[in-house]
Amino acid sequence: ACGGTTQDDADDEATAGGDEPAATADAGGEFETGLSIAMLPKSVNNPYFEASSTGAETAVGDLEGEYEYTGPSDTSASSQVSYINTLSQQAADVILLSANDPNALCSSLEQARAAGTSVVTFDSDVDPSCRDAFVSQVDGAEVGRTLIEMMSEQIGGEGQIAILSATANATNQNAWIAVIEDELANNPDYANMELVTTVYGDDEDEKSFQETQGLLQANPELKGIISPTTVGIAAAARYLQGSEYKGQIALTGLGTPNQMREFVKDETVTEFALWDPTALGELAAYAGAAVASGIITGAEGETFTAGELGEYTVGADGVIVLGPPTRFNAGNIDDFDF
Amino acid sequence: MSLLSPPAEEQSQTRTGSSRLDAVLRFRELGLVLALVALVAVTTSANSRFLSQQSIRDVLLATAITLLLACGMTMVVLTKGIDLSVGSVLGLSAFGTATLLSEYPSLPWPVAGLVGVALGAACGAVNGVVIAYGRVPALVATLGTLYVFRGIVYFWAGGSRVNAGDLPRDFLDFGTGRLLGVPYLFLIGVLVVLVVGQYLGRYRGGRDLYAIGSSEDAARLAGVAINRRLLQVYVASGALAGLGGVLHAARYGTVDASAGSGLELNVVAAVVVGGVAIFGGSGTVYGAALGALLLTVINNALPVLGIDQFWQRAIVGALIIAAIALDRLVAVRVGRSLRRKDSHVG
Amino acid sequence: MGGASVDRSPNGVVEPVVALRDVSKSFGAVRALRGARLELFTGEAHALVGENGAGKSTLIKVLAGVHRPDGGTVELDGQAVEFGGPGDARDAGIAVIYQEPTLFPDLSVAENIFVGRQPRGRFGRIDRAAMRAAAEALFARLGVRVDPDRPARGMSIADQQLVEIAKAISTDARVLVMDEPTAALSGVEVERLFAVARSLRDGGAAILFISHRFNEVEALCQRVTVMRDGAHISTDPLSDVTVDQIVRRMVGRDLGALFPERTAEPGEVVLEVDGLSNEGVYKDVSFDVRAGEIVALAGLVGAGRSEVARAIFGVDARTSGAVRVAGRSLPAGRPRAAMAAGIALVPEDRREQGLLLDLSITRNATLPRTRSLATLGFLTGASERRSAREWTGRLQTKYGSLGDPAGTLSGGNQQKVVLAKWLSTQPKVLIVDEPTRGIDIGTKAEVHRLMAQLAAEGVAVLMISSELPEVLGMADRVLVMREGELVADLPRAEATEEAVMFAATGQQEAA
Amino acid sequence: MSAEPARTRLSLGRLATWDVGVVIVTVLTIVVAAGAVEHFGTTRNFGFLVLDLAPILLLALPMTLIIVTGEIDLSVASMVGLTSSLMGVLWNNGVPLETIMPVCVLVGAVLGAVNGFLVTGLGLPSLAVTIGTLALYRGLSFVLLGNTAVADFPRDHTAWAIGSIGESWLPNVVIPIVALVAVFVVVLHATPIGRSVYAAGANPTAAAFSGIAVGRLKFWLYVTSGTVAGLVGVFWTLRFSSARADNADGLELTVVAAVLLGGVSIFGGRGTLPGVVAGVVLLASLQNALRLADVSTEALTVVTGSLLIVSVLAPNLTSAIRSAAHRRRRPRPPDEPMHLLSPKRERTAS
Ligand SMILES: Nc1ncnc2c1ncn2[C@@H]1O[C@H](COP(=O)(O)OP(=O)(O)OP(=O)(O)O)[C@@H](O)[C@H]1O
Ligand SMILES: Nc1ncnc2c1ncn2[C@@H]1O[C@H](COP(=O)(O)OP(=O)(O)OP(=O)(O)O)[C@@H](O)[C@H]1O
Ligand SMILES: [Mg+2]
Ligand SMILES: [Mg+2]
Repeated sequence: ACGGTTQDDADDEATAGGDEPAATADAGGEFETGLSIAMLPKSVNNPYFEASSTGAETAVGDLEGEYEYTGPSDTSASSQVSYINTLSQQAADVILLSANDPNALCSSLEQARAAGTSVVTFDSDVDPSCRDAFVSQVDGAEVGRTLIEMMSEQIGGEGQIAILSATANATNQNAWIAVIEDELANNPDYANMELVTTVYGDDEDEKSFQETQGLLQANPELKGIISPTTVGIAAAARYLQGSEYKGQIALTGLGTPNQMREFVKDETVTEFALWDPTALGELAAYAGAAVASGIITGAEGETFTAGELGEYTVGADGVIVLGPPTRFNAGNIDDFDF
Repeated sequence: MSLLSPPAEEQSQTRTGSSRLDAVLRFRELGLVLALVALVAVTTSANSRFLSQQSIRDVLLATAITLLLACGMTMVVLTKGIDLSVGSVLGLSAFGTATLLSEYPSLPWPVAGLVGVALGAACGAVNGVVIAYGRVPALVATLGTLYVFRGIVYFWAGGSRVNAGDLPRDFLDFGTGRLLGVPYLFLIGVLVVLVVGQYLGRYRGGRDLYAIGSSEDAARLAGVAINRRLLQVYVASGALAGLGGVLHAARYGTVDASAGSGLELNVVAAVVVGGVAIFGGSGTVYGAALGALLLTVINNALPVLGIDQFWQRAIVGALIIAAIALDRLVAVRVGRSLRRKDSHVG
Repeated sequence: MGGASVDRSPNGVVEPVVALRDVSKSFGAVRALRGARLELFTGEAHALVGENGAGKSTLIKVLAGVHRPDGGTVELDGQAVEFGGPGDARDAGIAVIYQEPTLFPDLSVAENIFVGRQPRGRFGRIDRAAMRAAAEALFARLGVRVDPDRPARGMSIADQQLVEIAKAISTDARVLVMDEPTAALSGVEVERLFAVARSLRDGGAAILFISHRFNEVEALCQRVTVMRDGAHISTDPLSDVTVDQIVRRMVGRDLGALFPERTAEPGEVVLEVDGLSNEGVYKDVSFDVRAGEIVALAGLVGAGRSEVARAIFGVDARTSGAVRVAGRSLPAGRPRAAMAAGIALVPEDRREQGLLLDLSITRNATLPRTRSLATLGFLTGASERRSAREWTGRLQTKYGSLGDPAGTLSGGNQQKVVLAKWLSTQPKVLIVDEPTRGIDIGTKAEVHRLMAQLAAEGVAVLMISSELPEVLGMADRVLVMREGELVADLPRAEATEEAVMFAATGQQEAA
Repeated sequence: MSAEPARTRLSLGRLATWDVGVVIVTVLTIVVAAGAVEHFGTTRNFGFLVLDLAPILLLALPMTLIIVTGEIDLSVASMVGLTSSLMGVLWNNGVPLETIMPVCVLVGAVLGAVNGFLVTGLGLPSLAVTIGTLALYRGLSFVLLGNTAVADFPRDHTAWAIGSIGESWLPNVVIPIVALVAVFVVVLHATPIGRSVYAAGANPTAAAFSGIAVGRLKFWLYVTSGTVAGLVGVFWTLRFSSARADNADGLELTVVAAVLLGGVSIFGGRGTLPGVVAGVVLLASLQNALRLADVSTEALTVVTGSLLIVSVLAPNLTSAIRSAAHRRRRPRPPDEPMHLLSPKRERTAS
C-alpha cells in the first residue's frame, strides 16, 4: 500500500521499530476487555469527528471498554499536546488521534507511549515513529485520483481548475493535492486541464466562503473548484448557489451527504466523494484495541478483525486503509445520513 | 484692577477654528474614501471583473455584518470602552437563530431573527451590568465574556452544526437576496449606520456617550446618567452583534459553534482605521463604516491582484498602523494651530 | 446679629434657599465633615473660608449631589431633599464651578457648556446653531472671547475656568457655587466674573464663594462662614469681622507676617537663561538668578511664563537658546539632566503635572529621588518612607497615613506634597510655578517662609506668580513677561504694583 | 487627622488583600485539586503543568510591566510566531542552531522596538498599534514560512526543551523561568526603574515632570517584551519541535487574561508580579485539573472567562456591600447645640 498521508521514510521506520516497547504480534489473540480508549480529534466542535466518535464508541462498546471523547476547541497542535499529556496522565490505554501537526505532537506522544499508552492516529497522521498505527480513511493516492477524475468528468476534461484546501499545514490535504498535481502533470487524460492556484480556507466557513469568492474574481477563466475538505466544499457550494456562477462552475471534493444534499438537489453540485467517518472511527477504535491487546504491533502484514467491518491488514509504515471513497450524487445521496 | 480695555466686538471672527476643525475631520473621512477609490481603481485596472456586479455585491455582502458590529463597537469605544465579546455574541446568536429555525421550520424567520437579536442584547446586558454597575473595566469584562459566551455556544452546539439544508428556504434567500441589485444585508447595515450616526451626532443621548468617553468625571458632575448610558451602549452593541449573528446565519447557511471567532479584533481594527479614537470621546460611525468597507475591499482586492495570500494579513496590519499614524499626524497639526490662537481676552 | 441678611432678602423672604444642616461625611477613616452647617439666602453672596482640608470642597460636593452625606440634611426652600446625583442638584437650580476644571477635552466649548441640556429642534435633534449662539452670548456676557467650536483639549487652565463659569451661569441657577474659581484667573477676568456674579446676585440668586484671597472675598461677599476641621466655626456679616479675626478662626491661632523679613545678600549667578525661544510661544528670553536671590516672573495669564519654566527644566522643547547652571550648559529636553544640575520645578498644575493621584503619598514625595534613596540600586521602601515622613512633616502636611493615595488629600495638602517632593531633592535652583495657588493663608505664610529660608541657605529661587502682593512681597527682583517677551527687569526698589502692571499690559492703568 | 495607627493597618491590609488573595486561592486550588482530582498531584503532572504555563508566564512578565505603565502589547503571540517561523527558515537554510537562537531573540527585540517606536516615538495608542502589529507580524510569519512546517530540529535541543533537570521531575525550563521571574520581580518592586514604571502608569505627565523619561522607559519595555517573545518563540519551536507560522496563535488574550487575573489594573499604575505569577499558575492548574477531571473544553472556557470577571467584580462588590452596611450602621450625629451665629436662629427669631 501507499504511504497515504506520510512520506515513506525507511530510517524512521527502522528507528520506530527500535524504539517501541518490546511487543510481539499475537495475530490470533483476543481483544482485551476493559480497555480505556480515548478519541482526541483535531477539535471537538466538528461534526465530522462527531461522526467518527459515534463509530468509535460503538466499537468500544462491543469491546467492553471505556470510551472518552475529548479535545481542544481550537485546531492547534499546542492545545492537543495538553490533552495528550492529560490522557497519558490518566493512563489511558489507547489514544485515537487526528493530529493538527505531524511533528509537534511527537514528543508528548512518545512520553505517553513510554508510559504504556498505545497511540493510533486516524484521519490525519503524525510522523510514523511517534505512533503505533495510522488508520487512513482511504488510500491517499486513491482520493487524489478520484477527485481529479470527478472534476475531469464534470468539466469535460478541459479548462482551468483551482483547489480550495483547509489549513496550509494539513498533512492529508497536502498529500492529496500532491497526487492531483502529479496526475495533472503526468496523466494524458488531464493534459488539457490546468491547476491555476490553491487557496486555504483554514476549515473556517467564512474564510472558505471568501476564498471562493476571491478565486472566481481572480480567475475569470476558471471552470472548476476542487475542495478536499468538508468545510470548504460546503462553503464554496453555498457561495456558488447564491451567485451568478451557479451552474457555470463545477465544484467537487470531499463533503458529507447531509451538508451537501441541498446543493446536489438544486444542481449546484453534481458529484462529490467521501468515506464514511463513522466507519473510520470504528476501525480506528478496533485498531487501537488491537495494538493495546498485542494483536498487532503496527508492522506490515499483520492482520486483525474489526468487528463487522471485517478483516484488515496493516500496510507499510503501519498504515491501515479503510477503503475506497464513496461517490455521492443525485442518484444515491438520499441513501446516506451522516 | 481692570488691566485691559474691554474686548472689541470680534464675535464674527470666532468661527475660523470651527471651519478648520471641520475641514480636518472631513479630511479624515475623505482620506478613507480616497484610499478606497485608489484601491478599487488599481484593482480594477488589473482585473476588470473586480467592478462586475457580482463582485461588488460580494464586497457589499461581506461588509454588511462588519458594518453592524462596527456601529456597536464605535458607540462602545466612544465611551472609552471596548467590546471584545462581539465575535462570541455573534456566534451565540447565529447558532441560536439557526437552531431555532431548523427545529421549528414553520416559525417565520423574522421572529427567529428577533430572538437572535434579543439573545445578543441579553449578552450585551450582561456586559453592561458588569461594566456599569460592577465597575469592571470594559476590556477585562468583555475579555471574560468573550470566553464565557463562546463556551456557552460550544456547550450548546457540542460538535453539531446547522447546515444550509436545515434552514428554511426564505431565510436563506433573504441572506443573498437583493433590492435593486443591492443585497438586503448591506441595506440593513447602511440603515443601522445612518441611524446610529444621527443618534451619535444629533441627540443628547449620543452626545452623552462622547462626554462619558471624553471625561467620565466631568460627565458625572454634569449629571449625565453614566451607568444607564453605559448599560444602553453595551446592550446596543450586543443587540447589533446579535443582529449580525442572524445575518451571518442567513448568509452562510452553515453555522457551527465557532462562527465569528476572532472577529472582535477585525471590528476593532475597522473602527480604529475609521478614525475612532481608541481612548474615547472622538470619532464618527461614518468613519468606522468606511474603515470596515476599506478593510473588506482590501481583503477582496488582494487575491484579485494576485498578491500572495500570506501577505494579506501583513498588509492589513500595516494599514491599521498607517491609519492611526495619519490620525495622529492630523491631530498634532490641529493641536498646534489651536494652541496658537488660544488667547481668550480680546 | 445676622439680621443683615434678612434685610437684604429682596422680597422679605427669610427662609434660606439652601440649608445644609449638621452634615457629616467620612472617607474611610478621614472625617472630612463633622456637623458642618451653611445657609444661603437669595440675593446674597456668601463666602466660605477655611484652611486647606477644612472640608469646603466636600461640603459643596454634598450640596451639589456629588457626595451623599453620611449624616445631616440638605434643605431646599425648607424642604429636606436627597440628591441622587449631580443631575438632581442641577435640576434643582444649583450650579457649581468646581475647584478643578471638569471639561470634556474632546467636545467643543459650546457642547461643554450645554452637555445634557443642548437646545433641541425638531424631532429632538440638537440645534447646533442655537447652541453656538447661546455659547457666544454667554462669553459676551463674561466679556471674553472664546471660540465656541474649538475643542476644550489644550486650553489653558484660565480658559478652562472661563468655560466652567460660562457653564455655571448658563443654567440661570438660583444658587451659584464657586469653588476657588479665581485661582487661575488674572485680575481682569476676576473683575468680569465678579460683575456677572453681582448681577446674578442682584437678580435674586444666592452665591457661595470659596476663596483663599480675602481681597476678593471682601470685594464680592456680604457674609462669611468659617470652617475648621470639617466643622462650622462661625458665620458673620463681613462688615462685622476683620481679616485677622477670620484668619484666627480658620487656623485656630494667631498668624505671623505673611511675608517674612529677608536680608540675604545674593551670591554668584547660579541660573543663566540665554536667548531662550520657542516658536510661537516666547522668544529671546534672557535672565539670570543668583544664589540666595528670589526672582519673581510676573505677567498676565498666558504670557508664557510657565512655558519658559518648563523649557528651563527640560520637560518642554525649546527652539533655541541656552540654559546654564553654575556655568554648565544644560542639554535641551532632558529633565533628568536639569535635576542632576540641581534644578527643581514645582509645576503649576499639581493634579496633572505634580502628582500621581492614585499612588501613595510616599511614592509621590520621593519620586524624584528614588535613585539616591536606593542602596546598591535597590529600594526596600523603608528609606522612602523615612524621607517622605520627614519632608511632609516639615511642610506640616495633613494626611491619614503615608500609604494613602495622594488624590485623597485636600487641594492645599496636595500642593504641600508637591513642594515636599521637590524640596527633598535639596535643589540649587528652585523654580516654583504658582506655588501658593489654592493654598490657605496659613500655609501660604509657611511656604513663603520656606522660600525665604531656602534663599537664605543659598538656593536660587525663580518664582512665577500671578498674585501681585506675593510677587512684591517676596521678590528681590521682578521680571515681567508680556506676550512671550521679557519686557522688564525691576529691582525690588522699583517694583511697585503700577510698574509691574504697566510692564505686563504695555499700557497705563485704565481706571 | 494626623496619622492614626488604625488607618495604617487598614491601608496595609487593603494593599495586601489582592496578592495574598490570589496566592491563597491558587494554593487552595492546587491543594483541593490534588486531593479531589485523580492524577493531579503527581510530579509528572506538575512537570506537564510547568511546561504548559511556561510560555504564558514568560510573556506575562513584560506584559505586566507594560500594562502597569498603562499600555498594552497584543502582538506578543505574533512575535512568538514570527520568531518561530524565522527559526524554521534559518534552520532550513543550514544555519546552525547556536547562531539561530540568539538571532531569533535579537529579532524579537527588534520587533518589540518597532512597537515601542510606534507607541512612544509617534505617540500612537498602544492598543491600536499592537492590534496592527498583531496582524502584521503574523502575516510576515506566514510570508516567511508559508504553509510549511520545519520539524527536523536536532533532538538534543528539542529534548532539552521538554526534559527534566537531572533525575527530578522539574522541567529544565524551570531554571530560566525562575531566573526571569526573580529579575522582573526585583526590577519592578525594588528598584528606581520599578518606581518609574508605576509612576509612568499612574500619571505620565507628572512622571515626566519628575524627571522620568516616560517614552524611553516604555520603549525599552516593548523591546523587553519582544525579546522575551523571541525567547518564547525559540522555546515553543523546540518544545513542539515544529516551526510553524501559526505557532502561539491567539495566545495574547490568554496572557492578558492571566495578567489581569493577577490583579493588574488595565488602566496602569497598579498591580504586582507575585499576583501575576499566582494568576498564571491558578489559570493553568485549574485548566489542568479540570481536564484531568474530564470536564469538557466548553466548561474550561467558561471558567476562564468567569474567573477573570469575578476576580475584578468580587472586590468591587464586597467594598460596595461593606460601605452600604457601614452607612446603615452609622450612628446618628449627636444633636449639637445651635451655634449662636447661625442664620437658622435668626429665622426663628424673626
Ligand atoms: N474623595 C476623597 N477621598 C478621601 N478623602 C477625601 C476625599 N475628598 C476629600 N477628602 C478629604 O476630606 C478633607 C476635606 O477636603 P476638602 O477638599 O473638602 O478640603 P477644602 O476645604 O476644599 O481644602 P482646599 O482649600 O485645599 O481645597 C481632606 O482631609 C481631604 O483629604
Ligand atoms: N497645556 C497647554 N496646551 C495648550 N496651550 C497652552 C498650554 N499651556 C499653555 N498654553 C499656551 O501657551 C502660552 C503660554 O502659556 P503659559 O502657561 O506659559 O503662560 P503663563 O504666563 O504661565 O500663564 P499661567 O498663569 O496660566 O500659567 C499661552 O498662549 C497659553 O494659552
Ligand atoms: Mg477645596
Ligand atoms: Mg503658568
